[in-house]
Amino acid sequence: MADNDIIEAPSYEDTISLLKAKFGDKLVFRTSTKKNNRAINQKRRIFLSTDRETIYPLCEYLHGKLNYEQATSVCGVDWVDHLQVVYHITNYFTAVMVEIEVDVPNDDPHIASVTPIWGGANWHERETYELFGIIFDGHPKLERLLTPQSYEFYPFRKSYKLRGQE
Amino acid sequence: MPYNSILNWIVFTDPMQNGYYPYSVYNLPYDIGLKLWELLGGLIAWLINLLVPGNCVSTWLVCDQVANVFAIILMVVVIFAVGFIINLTMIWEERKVLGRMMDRRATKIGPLGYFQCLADGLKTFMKENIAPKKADKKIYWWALALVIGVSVLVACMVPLSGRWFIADYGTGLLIIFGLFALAPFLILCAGWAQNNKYSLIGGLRAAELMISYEIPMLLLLTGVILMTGSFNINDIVNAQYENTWYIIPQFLGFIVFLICAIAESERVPFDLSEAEAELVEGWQTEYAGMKWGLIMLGDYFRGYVACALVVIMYLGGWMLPYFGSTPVPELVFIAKVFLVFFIFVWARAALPRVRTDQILNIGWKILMPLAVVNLAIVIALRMGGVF
Amino acid sequence: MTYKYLDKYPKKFRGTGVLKPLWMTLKRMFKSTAHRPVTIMYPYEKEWVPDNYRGRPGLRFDRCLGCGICVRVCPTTCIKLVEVADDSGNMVKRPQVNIGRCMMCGYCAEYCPVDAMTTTTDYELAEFTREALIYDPRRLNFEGTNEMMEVHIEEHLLSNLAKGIEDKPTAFFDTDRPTLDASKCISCQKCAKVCPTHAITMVVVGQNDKGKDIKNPKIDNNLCVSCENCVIECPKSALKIKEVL
Amino acid sequence: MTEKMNADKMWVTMGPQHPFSHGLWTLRVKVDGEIVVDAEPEVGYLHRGWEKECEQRTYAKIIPMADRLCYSASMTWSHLYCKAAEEALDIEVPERAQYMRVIADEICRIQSHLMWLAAVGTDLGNLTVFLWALREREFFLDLNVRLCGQRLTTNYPRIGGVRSDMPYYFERDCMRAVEHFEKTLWEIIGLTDESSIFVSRMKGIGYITRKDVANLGITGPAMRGCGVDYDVRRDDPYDAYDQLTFEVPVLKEGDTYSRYMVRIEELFQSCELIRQAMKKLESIPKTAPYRVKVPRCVPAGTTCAKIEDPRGESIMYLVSDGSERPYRLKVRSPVFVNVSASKNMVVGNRIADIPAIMAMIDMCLGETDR
Repeated sequence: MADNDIIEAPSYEDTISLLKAKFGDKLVFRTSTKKNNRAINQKRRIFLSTDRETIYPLCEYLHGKLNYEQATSVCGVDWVDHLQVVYHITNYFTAVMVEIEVDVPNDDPHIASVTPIWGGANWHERETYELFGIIFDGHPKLERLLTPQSYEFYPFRKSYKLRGQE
Repeated sequence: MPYNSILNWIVFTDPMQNGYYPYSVYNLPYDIGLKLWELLGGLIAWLINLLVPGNCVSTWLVCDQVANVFAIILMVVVIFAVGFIINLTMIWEERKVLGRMMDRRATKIGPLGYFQCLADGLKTFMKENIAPKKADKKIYWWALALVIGVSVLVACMVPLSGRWFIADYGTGLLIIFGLFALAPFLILCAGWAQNNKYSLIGGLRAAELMISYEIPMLLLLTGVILMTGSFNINDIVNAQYENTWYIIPQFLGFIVFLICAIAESERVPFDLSEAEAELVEGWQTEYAGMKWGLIMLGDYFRGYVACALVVIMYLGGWMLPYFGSTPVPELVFIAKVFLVFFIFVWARAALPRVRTDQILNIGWKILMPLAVVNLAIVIALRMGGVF
Repeated sequence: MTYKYLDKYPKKFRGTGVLKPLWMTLKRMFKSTAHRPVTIMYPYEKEWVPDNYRGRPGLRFDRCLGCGICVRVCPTTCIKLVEVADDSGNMVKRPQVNIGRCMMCGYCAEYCPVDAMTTTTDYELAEFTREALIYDPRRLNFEGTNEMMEVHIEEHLLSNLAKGIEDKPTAFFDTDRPTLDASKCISCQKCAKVCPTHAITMVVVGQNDKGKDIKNPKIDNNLCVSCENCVIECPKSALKIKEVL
Repeated sequence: MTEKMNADKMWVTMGPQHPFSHGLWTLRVKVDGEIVVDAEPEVGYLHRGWEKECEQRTYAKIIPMADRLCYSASMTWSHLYCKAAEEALDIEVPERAQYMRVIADEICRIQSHLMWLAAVGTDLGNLTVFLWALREREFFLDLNVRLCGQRLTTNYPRIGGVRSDMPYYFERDCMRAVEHFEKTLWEIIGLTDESSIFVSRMKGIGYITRKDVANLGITGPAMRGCGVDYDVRRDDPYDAYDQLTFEVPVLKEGDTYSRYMVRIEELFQSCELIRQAMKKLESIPKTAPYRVKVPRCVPAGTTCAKIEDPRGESIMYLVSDGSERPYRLKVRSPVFVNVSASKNMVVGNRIADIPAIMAMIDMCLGETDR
């Protein structure tokens, strides 16, 4: 198989083995302990975590080689000691969804943008930027989307307290 | 005059006997105006005579010249009032028919919901008169006044019967067409003057619409004129009574004219200039309150004129076949107008709005050739001696 | 299984593409003239709503225990316990609902252990002032309350389902009971005071070094409605709700 | 507006209060005469911080809040939330509840699509379609009232099942409504598909290719109208959808009309689904459980639940930390992504086409801005 061929519908096992072959120990695969979840039982979810440097080549590989066509969502989580970006990426043919977790340190919240790969990630990344303050390098228009431009804080961080919250 | 009873001052004379009677035939609104003046002026004259017996003002008030002047003024009022009532009834008809077609209740105020229009008028009248700050004030107001004025004028020009007209002239239909085509130009001005992008686009669309639909309409008018040999509305109606309604030889023309008439009066499906889905309210966007109410009134006046034109040109005007001129030909005419307006409303209920490019396509590529075909049919019939 | 609509459309039009809609609307005009249009003339006639309609919450004053479960489950925190005089003149705690905040979710009726809170079919709630929107316990009473307006929880325990028992619906107020960590208890009796059903009695379990009685709460499981008042009130968190699953 | 205004092009701001924007959002379009050359959607007028609000509330209290995400698809949203919580708790819902959820979901889908059909009618300038579609929708809202007690904010699913059992004669009423609807939908189709004006307004505008659709993340009927054969109900089944047979309409054209047709076919398929689910439900005894008791604290972990909303694929990503409140709840709204791609659909068309194109997204701002 040539390197630039697209595998249209890579199965669950193919995806995992190809990713392992390509990226080796940079990816940490996790297995879910859920017993009653049909999607996990029928092997339609892949959970993995990686680091900031790998995410762009990983996404490029997923999109260009494994035909994961849709970036379903990009979202941020504030784990107080660090931030986290979670990507959900779907293949339409096998309905396999890859969940990628990337940790971002609090003091340097930069990560590569995947908008050049998937146009659909555009607004998700803008939203994550404005709500968590994670800066996506290479994003075409990283501006506030839902909140007013004048906001200088990131409302979804745990440090931002709602009224009534201690 | 020695004896000053009220009956002396109120005498219902035959208008034709008035020395200054302006028309050559009997005119009913003039008659009503004259009678009204004789009642009103006679009363005033009698009252003045009671105060100052034997004065000259009383006699002057009821003399032929003065009576004629006031009769003409009152006649205009009567014609406008009747047009206004027809208009309100048309709005009521539209609401009722639309309500039934959409499977909902229509208006409910007053007997059969008839007073809803009055309630709406009152409501718009109570609103604040707002004009945009950066609008071109002169054109903003003048274009509005002229749009409404032209619409009312052209509606008043339409004769309801052989005895209900405002002026008896040879080129009646042509003048109505000319005034009818004036409004889109004024709409363009109004749209520009409001300093609003939506109204600008709406005004441009109105002009676009006029260019593409005026020409087929005039071609169809040519067909009718050729058959009759006269521009006079009376002649056209009488010719239809003598031969047959023009809808039969010119059915194609009737359909095309109906579509053009809907487009000319800017009603759904051709209400591009006020397409509320994309242009908010089109060229009327910045006209709030009673201005908007008057615009709507003017729109319905134009719709009335469009229906009346269809009736005059194709449906035999105020005549009924085999009946000739009925005792009240005005009612026959109005009934026909309502029937045609029903078709307008029906189209509004059934069809969505047409896009700009499609409307030009329909106008130039379908209606225009069909109008020419209709003209050819008319010429063939004329040359064949059928008409 | 086949397509019902896609098999027939799209169509090719041959110039008569507007006749069908014209005919349809004309038909509908005659139909709705002969029959009645579907419009409901609202202020004069009202739409029928079933008894399980979730309008404003209603309260059956006599049944209420004043346990405060509704206060805690309310997602919008629109319910507040207030003291009012009952029929015999005693001051009791009853819920007061701010309808202006209420989102009509029906949780208060659903979680009420004695079905004192109900949903009602009352949906015309407009008032002239915000103050008038606050319904005190007496005003919450709804005239036509019937048993269809009660909302019951019919949950099944997963442990029961695993055993194959499928006919024993239960609810949290039947199963979940507070349990005592006796080592933490300081015999303050607060739990007994706040218990709305008087299910908690203090029993002497021994004596401390100074010779005073050590009293521990004893919970009567038949009376308890699992309202958690004792758990919340306990200063040393000695009481915990034990969930039965 | 940083761009300099040219003599022949101008920016027109459509929204936030504009008849075509069904909700509060803005589409700024740059027009050259009538033709759109550039567009820029703006949302955020309705941002309530829904996700942050959820972090304050216990798990059960979020269900009625999830209803408020979208006014016409409230059932699917609260279903999705319950599904996320159930997956986090790792419990399986009783079979009866699964079918009841499917029925409730499909009723919701039908009434949501009918709301959309009504909006298409007004956007194209025909009020009759609007009123006829809303008339049909009323039957399904009545079913909602019977089933859940409310017309729109249903609050029906619960974590571990559904709120209440089916009321008496609900099966009969439901089947009557469905059968009546299948007949009267043809009446509405007679106004839309049989009308050449209606079809010509929708045909050939708003083209978008399959590649772009996938790349931009457009989901739902808008995606299936462009040739992507993907439906969460079939490909990633949840609840009882894998027990039922139904067709997923897919069209290759990629214009507005194909998106419209996909939705109309989905209406028929939803009727079929309700019929099948009702039949399956008859074989389950009436006393069978429909709700299981769940613990109030969710074990720590992350979950991602997926569902096919009437507007597309919606996802909830739930991070729990073992307490009785979620640590983070992320909502992936289909409209949020679809509207971000509106530029690709609108450019090159006319101003008059914008309402028609945007109607196919079926805007719902509650879930877009959250």
